[in-house]
Amino acid sequence: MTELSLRLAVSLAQILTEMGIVMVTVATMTYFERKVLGWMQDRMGPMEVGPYGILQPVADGIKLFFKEDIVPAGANKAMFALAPMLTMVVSMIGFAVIPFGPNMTMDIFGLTIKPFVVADINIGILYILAIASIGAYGIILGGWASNSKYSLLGGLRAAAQVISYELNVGLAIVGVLLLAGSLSLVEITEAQAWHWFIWGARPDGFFPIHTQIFAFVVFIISAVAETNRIPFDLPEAESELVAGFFTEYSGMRFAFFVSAEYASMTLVSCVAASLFLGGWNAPYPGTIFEYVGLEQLAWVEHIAWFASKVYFFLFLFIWIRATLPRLRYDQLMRFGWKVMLPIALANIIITAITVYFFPRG
Amino acid sequence: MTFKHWIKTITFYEILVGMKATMSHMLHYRPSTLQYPHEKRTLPDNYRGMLALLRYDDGTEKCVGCDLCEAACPSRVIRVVSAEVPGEPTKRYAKEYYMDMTRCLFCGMCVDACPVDALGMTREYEWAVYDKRQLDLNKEQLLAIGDRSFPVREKQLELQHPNVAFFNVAFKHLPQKPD
Amino acid sequence: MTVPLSYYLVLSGIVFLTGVIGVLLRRNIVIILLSVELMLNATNINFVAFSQYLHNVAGQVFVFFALTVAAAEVAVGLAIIIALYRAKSTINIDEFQLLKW
Amino acid sequence: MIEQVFFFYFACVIAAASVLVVAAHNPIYSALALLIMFFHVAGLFVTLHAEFLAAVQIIVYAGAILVLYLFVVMLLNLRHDDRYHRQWPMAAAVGVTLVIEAVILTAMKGWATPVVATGTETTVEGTSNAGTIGDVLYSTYLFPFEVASLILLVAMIGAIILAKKDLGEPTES
Repeated sequence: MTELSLRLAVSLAQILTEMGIVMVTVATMTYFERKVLGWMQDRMGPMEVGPYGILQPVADGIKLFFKEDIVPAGANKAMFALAPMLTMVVSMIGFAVIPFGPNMTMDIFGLTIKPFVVADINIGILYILAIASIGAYGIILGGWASNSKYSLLGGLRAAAQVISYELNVGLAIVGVLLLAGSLSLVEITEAQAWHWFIWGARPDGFFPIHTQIFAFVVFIISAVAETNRIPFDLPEAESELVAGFFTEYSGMRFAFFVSAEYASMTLVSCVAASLFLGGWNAPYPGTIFEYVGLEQLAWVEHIAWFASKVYFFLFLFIWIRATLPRLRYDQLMRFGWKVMLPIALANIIITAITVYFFPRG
Repeated sequence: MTFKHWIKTITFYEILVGMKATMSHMLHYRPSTLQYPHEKRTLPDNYRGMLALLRYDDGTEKCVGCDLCEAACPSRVIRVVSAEVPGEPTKRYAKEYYMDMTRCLFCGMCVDACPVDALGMTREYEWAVYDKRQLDLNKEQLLAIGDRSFPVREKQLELQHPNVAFFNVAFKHLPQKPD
Repeated sequence: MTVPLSYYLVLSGIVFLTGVIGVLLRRNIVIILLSVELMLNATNINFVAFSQYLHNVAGQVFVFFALTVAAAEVAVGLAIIIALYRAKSTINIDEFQLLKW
Repeated sequence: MIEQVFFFYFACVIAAASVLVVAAHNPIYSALALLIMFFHVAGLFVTLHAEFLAAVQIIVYAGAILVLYLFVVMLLNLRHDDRYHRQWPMAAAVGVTLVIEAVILTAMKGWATPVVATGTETTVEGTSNAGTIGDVLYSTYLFPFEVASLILLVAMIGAIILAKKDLGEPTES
């Protein structure tokens, strides 16, 4: 029993650390998004709170925390309260299976734990897909419970869009799964020692014929659509639907929706980095720390590589937002079903054929 | 669809061009905005800001209560209550003078209309208030604005060139009043 | 295996029964379809429980097929509901009695 | 011990949620109760070492099927809902019969775990759960698998044709 409680305590500590990292990332993302958008549009972004506005997320958080919590008349109160929590929880628990660093074990209090992944389950990527598919419920329920036509339209749009693009996300990663031969994110990452899946890695070597670059492009585009970001932010299109599904939300519930959006952005960035860009692997064999004789610190370099990949994707999200205009709804649907889906299917077929003719050794 | 067009489509050529544009703006970052309350834009010379009532150098008001500004104002900002100067039956002055600045559109027609140059446009523009009734300015407030915006005042009409008292066209370096 | 197999069977029986009663009792076609999903899930529980206790993976494979059928049923069923709603602007099952005698 | 605790938790929630699905007046509440039930069924699958099916259960049922239900409920705006059906005596009769049958059957067979069958074609142990299912699905059950894909294709075409407005008339554009 003591071992069980000890294990629970260690897991809890791991989970809290990871949630803390994710929340800090979310807070910095709200700042950097405004800052980078400002720079790209010849503005300054937030400059008032702290030097160069660096305390803006804190100020925003405090402001939203003390704002009045408004529930619209005629709203379904229980669902209205449930929706932001559901969205937030769903976008946070997906991080449990992401390997942030090398697959090493550590002995603490007589327990053997993996410090850089909370739960190394053997269906990790399916778990993430399942979690992501729950994310639509928060949006739909929030839109429905608000008793507002803008919210309802935003929720319906979100439902259709998330279903359509989740299909593409699921199909885009099948090629990677074929190459890796595993559903566990830890094993998938380990299979890409220094040649990543985007260039056609395999657990037993480097085969450029297996390149997954098309799947990668499909994945990134669909991930942008699934997190409701510009240019696919139709559920919250401010020029048509005020703010879409969170039009009627205020205060902390609004903050939950917004931070859930950033957290799910971070989650898809982590997944993209793990699946296509080798996760914590460097783009060269081994690590620099190993060459200079610091094997004990190799994990620092691994984590640095992972973080830089994730932040590259997050920057890409902002960059795309600064550049592209919003799609029309029928364009969105046509693009998802008539362009992305055939590409993803063709990628699966081609990868399957190449794997068949160059079987894993 | 030509081959070139097709290549452009599958390589996202146009999107990449757009992303290059945004990135170049970020790399060559020159903001075109100002940190407004801390640094302010230099105003143009003919800036038309807050209206003010002016005085002569001995402190007497220029306004003679003729109501021409009230007649010229397109937004009915100005309300003048004129009265005789006590003891001087030939002279009038503005007993009360109100400007409802919530309606003012800063066209400057009252300044043009004034025959004695009693109205001026200052360069003040930060007039946000919490209660819009505070923007219904009375004569004392308008005179105070004029005092702080034009510390150097004109001489009394009688002390200027004799023609000025009659025609009011003495200052050659000032813009002349249109006929 | 501290949980006997019969527990799973009783659970799935309860869920299946609830589904049957829902189909017979409710008048909203959407709820009726939801009750059908209940029944399918009851069979799924049975399949997986048997698969575990008989050490035969075939049960899990059949759950897979049940999922496929459920997906197909939902697609067609909801399309029919939408068509019915267009025709009569209600989905109360009492209103659709053309085939009744 | 702990397995029993988990089983009873999942079983109670599943039973309660399924009753709620049938009993709730608002279709949205029905759908949400079904969502809760799907989650707990997935949890039950995990306790039965069928984690692949648990994930697929959530992805397919919760992620696709139930979202479609919610979508239709919101599209048709079915707030005002109904009394129950007139034929509840029949429902009660069928229900009671089935309950009696279930009770008799389980009582006859007893509550013990049956002896593990022998001569199974594939055991659940060995490689991972997903791997085992994949192996069996693409070898022994290849033909049913293809039939399932055919069913999905037919359902897709059927759904499009049923839901499409003014079919048969010449479409502009």
